[in-house]
Amino acid sequence: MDSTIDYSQVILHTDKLTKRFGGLIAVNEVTLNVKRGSITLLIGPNGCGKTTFVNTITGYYKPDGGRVFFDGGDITGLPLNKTYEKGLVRTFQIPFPFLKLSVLENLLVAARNNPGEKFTRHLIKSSWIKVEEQLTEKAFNIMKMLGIEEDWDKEPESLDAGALKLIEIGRALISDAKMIALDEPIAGVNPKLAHNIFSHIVNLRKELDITFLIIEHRLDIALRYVDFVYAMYRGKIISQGTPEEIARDKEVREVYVGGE
Amino acid sequence: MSVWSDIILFTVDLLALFGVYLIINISLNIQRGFAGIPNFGLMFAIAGGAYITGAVATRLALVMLGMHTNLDPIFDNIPVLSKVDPLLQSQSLTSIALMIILLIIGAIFGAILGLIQLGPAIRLREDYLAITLLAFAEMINVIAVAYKPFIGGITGVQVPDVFAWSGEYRFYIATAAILVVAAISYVYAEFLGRSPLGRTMKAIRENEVAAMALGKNLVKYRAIAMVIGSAFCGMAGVLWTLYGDTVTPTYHRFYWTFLPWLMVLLGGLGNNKGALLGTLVFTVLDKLIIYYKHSLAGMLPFDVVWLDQVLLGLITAIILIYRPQGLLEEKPYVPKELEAKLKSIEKK
Amino acid sequence: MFGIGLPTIVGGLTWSALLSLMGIGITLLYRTTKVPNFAHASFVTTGVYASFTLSLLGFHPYWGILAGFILTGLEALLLFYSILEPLRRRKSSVFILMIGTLAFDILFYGILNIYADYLQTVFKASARAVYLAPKDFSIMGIPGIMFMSLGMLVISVLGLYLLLNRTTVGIALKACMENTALAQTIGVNVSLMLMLSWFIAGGIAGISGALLPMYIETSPDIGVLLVAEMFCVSILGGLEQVYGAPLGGFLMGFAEVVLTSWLASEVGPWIISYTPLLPLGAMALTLIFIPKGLATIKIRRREG
Amino acid sequence: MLKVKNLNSGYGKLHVLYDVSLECEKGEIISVIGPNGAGKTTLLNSIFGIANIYSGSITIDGKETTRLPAYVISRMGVAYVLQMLNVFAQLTVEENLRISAAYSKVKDINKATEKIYEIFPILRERKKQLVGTLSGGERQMLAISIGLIRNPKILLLDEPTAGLMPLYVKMIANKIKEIRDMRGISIILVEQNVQKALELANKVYVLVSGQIIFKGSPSELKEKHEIMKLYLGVGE
Repeated sequence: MDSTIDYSQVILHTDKLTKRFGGLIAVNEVTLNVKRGSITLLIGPNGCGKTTFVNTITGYYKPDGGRVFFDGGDITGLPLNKTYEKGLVRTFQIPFPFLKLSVLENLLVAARNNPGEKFTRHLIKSSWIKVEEQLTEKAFNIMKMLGIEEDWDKEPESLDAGALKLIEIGRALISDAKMIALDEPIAGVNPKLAHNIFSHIVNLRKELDITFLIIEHRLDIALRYVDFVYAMYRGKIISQGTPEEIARDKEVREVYVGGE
Repeated sequence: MSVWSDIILFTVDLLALFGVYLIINISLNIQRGFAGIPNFGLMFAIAGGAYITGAVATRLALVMLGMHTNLDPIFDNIPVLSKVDPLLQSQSLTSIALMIILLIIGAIFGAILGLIQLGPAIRLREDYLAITLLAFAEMINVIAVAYKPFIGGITGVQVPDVFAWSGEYRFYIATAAILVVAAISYVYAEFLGRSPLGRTMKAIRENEVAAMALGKNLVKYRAIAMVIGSAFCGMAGVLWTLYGDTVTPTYHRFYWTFLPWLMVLLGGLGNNKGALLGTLVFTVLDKLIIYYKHSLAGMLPFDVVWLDQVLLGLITAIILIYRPQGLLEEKPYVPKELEAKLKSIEKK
Repeated sequence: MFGIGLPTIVGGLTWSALLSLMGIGITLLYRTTKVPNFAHASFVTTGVYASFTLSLLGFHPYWGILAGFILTGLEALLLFYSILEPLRRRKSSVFILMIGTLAFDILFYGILNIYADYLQTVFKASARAVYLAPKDFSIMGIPGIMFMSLGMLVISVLGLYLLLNRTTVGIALKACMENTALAQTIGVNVSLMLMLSWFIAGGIAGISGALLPMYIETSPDIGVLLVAEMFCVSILGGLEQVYGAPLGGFLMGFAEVVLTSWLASEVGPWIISYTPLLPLGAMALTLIFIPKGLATIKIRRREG
Repeated sequence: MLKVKNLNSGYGKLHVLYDVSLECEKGEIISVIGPNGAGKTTLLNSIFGIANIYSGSITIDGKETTRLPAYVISRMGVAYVLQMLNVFAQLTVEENLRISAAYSKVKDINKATEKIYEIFPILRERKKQLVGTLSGGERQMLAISIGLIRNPKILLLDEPTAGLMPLYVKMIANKIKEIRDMRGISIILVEQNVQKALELANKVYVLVSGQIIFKGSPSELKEKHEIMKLYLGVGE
């Protein structure tokens, strides 16, 4: 561990995290820190291992080497549902809405510790209906914030790609996460909505004290809103710093715009 | 007079079949429609419920009636029953209690069989899973035939007639018992579909990875769906055995797995009303073919019952191609009890 | 060896060859269409009634091999065109395709039963208990069915091998098995290739059905009774390998005939009634414990 | 050569492309660029008859191909190099090339294979090897060769340089130019690598959220700082 870092301020710490697919090393000894309450950005060109990195810290893949620490505990190799329980929630690059559930239900299902989900209690409606009402209110507030409250009773199938992204984010928000990892939240979203999404993220960080790790491709928009940036190329962290530093970094620019 | 009694008999017969299939189809709808588990081994728990009834019903009746005998209730099935049945006939309350206990045993045994099926259900992909569960289900028949002390081998056993007390109304009462359980399973499934538990099952069905990323333990919820569904299937097996007061190890996957699947697909998966409609349409069709069998028999050079299969195959193919969502499509549920809450929020 | 007589070995070989013939088609179809074909049951039964009908008309039942191949091949094409192609065009899931084959099987189960009833009334033949072994020839006391079934197996496997490796059409078929999307980009008419594989798979199932009544008593139910075993053979042999089915067939056939006959003499005849557990158990265990080799990993990986 | 007019397409209910029009002349390289999920691959799929087309038309040499099945379009002289899984891993390099040539109008397959080996000498060395054992760059070259050996009029390339080492990126880019100059075929190139796309193209289309927001020469696009910054993540 690095002695210059105050680990009580760090919510996520990876230590030489490695993930291989056959001969390809998708994530190569990545060591990084995400500060509690920060918005941290992870950038890099297509196929550089960003998504694999998120997949590995959240337990979608099992790492082949290194460790992941989250909120003071070791979460290396825990499956997706366990990392969620620890407070680390992620979204997917391609939205995965539950197609036959309404938008409201999509949010409700993401809530934590719902007593009505328990086999032993689901038959006793009085034991969960209060929680359900509170969650509905919370879900509506989130939907309003994201501007999708009009569509609360619709099936996601009938909505456009942008709205699906927002449902994905809404589900993460209702889950009382300590940290949310967003995988390309604005890919394929028009610039105005993209700025909106980022403004929301900034507000949420302030109001709810959630840490964000954001993977993004579109630096132009993302850089304005974040505190710290890691740049990844071919499985490795090649640079890190504040947005200003990264924008000036020669190596990042070369890699990023597709130089040799 | 005879026309009316014909119609009544037809209806009672139809309702019994309808009720048993409704229980099974609701169970399939919970397993596949809600939780997404393609249980192609429904017969496992159904036959399990039926066979366990054959294995324990007579013994249980002896205990409940306080009778002692040196005869074996399976191998000396008929002599034992000739003593049990007359006594049971005069004791309606004991009969009902016996039925309820058997239902509970059947539900528990069915649930256990469901848990056994869970092994493959968490490991395998849809198509392989279907074949594996099918193979599992076949095994219970092999064992029931080969291991004679279970239900007496291929000839099967008779079970005590728990409806004998109702005399000439026996079949009405038996049918009513089936319909009561069917109604309970339907109401329960409707409730489940609207509870957070049902919602989580549907989420897992829609997308396993996304559900896992939202903290859902797939194995746990699959297990719950399998246990609930298999318990209902077990009860269906018990009821069908008690209705006919006999059981043989000849449960066939065609009647006890494929037909339920086709009925549910016909009605529409994930939707209890669809399961109900599919069951009704199919059982009426089936009974009508059998009912008119004799009047058609002279005209055709073959047994009319085979038309049943031809029609069923055709209808299923047509449904799959032209209306894959079934007659009634699943719709997202809008919670009524939360409506007041929703309105107050919308006003703000 | 273990006190097993020649008839047992002959029986084991015959049964293994017949099972292999049934399994090959299932594997081939799984490789090309990705669908576990439940209609294989009625394919086999169709073969049975092809040779039975010919024998009623005065031909030697072995002519049924040819008739069974063609008839069943056409039946498979009918299934492909009437149900699977429309479903594939709708981008239905593999599971729905599987239900489609089940629907077709039930439909044909009805039709075959009607046909059996018809033969019974018109020809006064025992069409519900078809056993043609008395018409079989024999060489040195060994029934001809052993030579015929082994011969048909060799011809089918060899034919498939030559087709898949020596002809352009075959290589295109192999290309379709590996990657349908890519095969399309190089101008292969995928639906024509699938059609071909259905015809061949159906045809081989028809051959096995045509041979069946020379070995055991059959009825319209025979396919339904054997279908779980057919899957077992195919799965044991490995669904990823077209030539795996004979491996599964011989494993299963010998276990069923030779092993049980040995066990019956050593342990007691009661064990024979448990024989059906063998294929079912073997299949369930294979699928549960070595699904990896069979490419049946549960978790769907969507991204890399 | 190729004309796409007011194309609306997608997959089933998922509408991806909105009123997309595109033109490609003989011997031109057209680059289609845009962010992830903009519909670039869907555009190629629509041209090749794999996606569902709701309205609009596609013509090749004046012949309508809008609703033809993929294999017919392929035999009309369109070769499509998919982004992933674009080689038959279980066949050898030579078998890959031969099977593709066998289903095209190419008469002398040996000569055609020989020509491919001249363009990509490394493939000659690997010709008996199973494709599963090749490196990423070699696979990509083979994938392009599988298209090329068909002697196509139009070559559709879906991100041919994605995930490759810079060495290979450069090499493949050079080969693409070489191919155009040598054969005079039209190439439609879908790229994320903006720099490379601009370097190669005669004409550039920028696709965002299923719509074409820019059409013009590479130098014209470089002037549009707003587009470069907002959608392509390039520039200050």
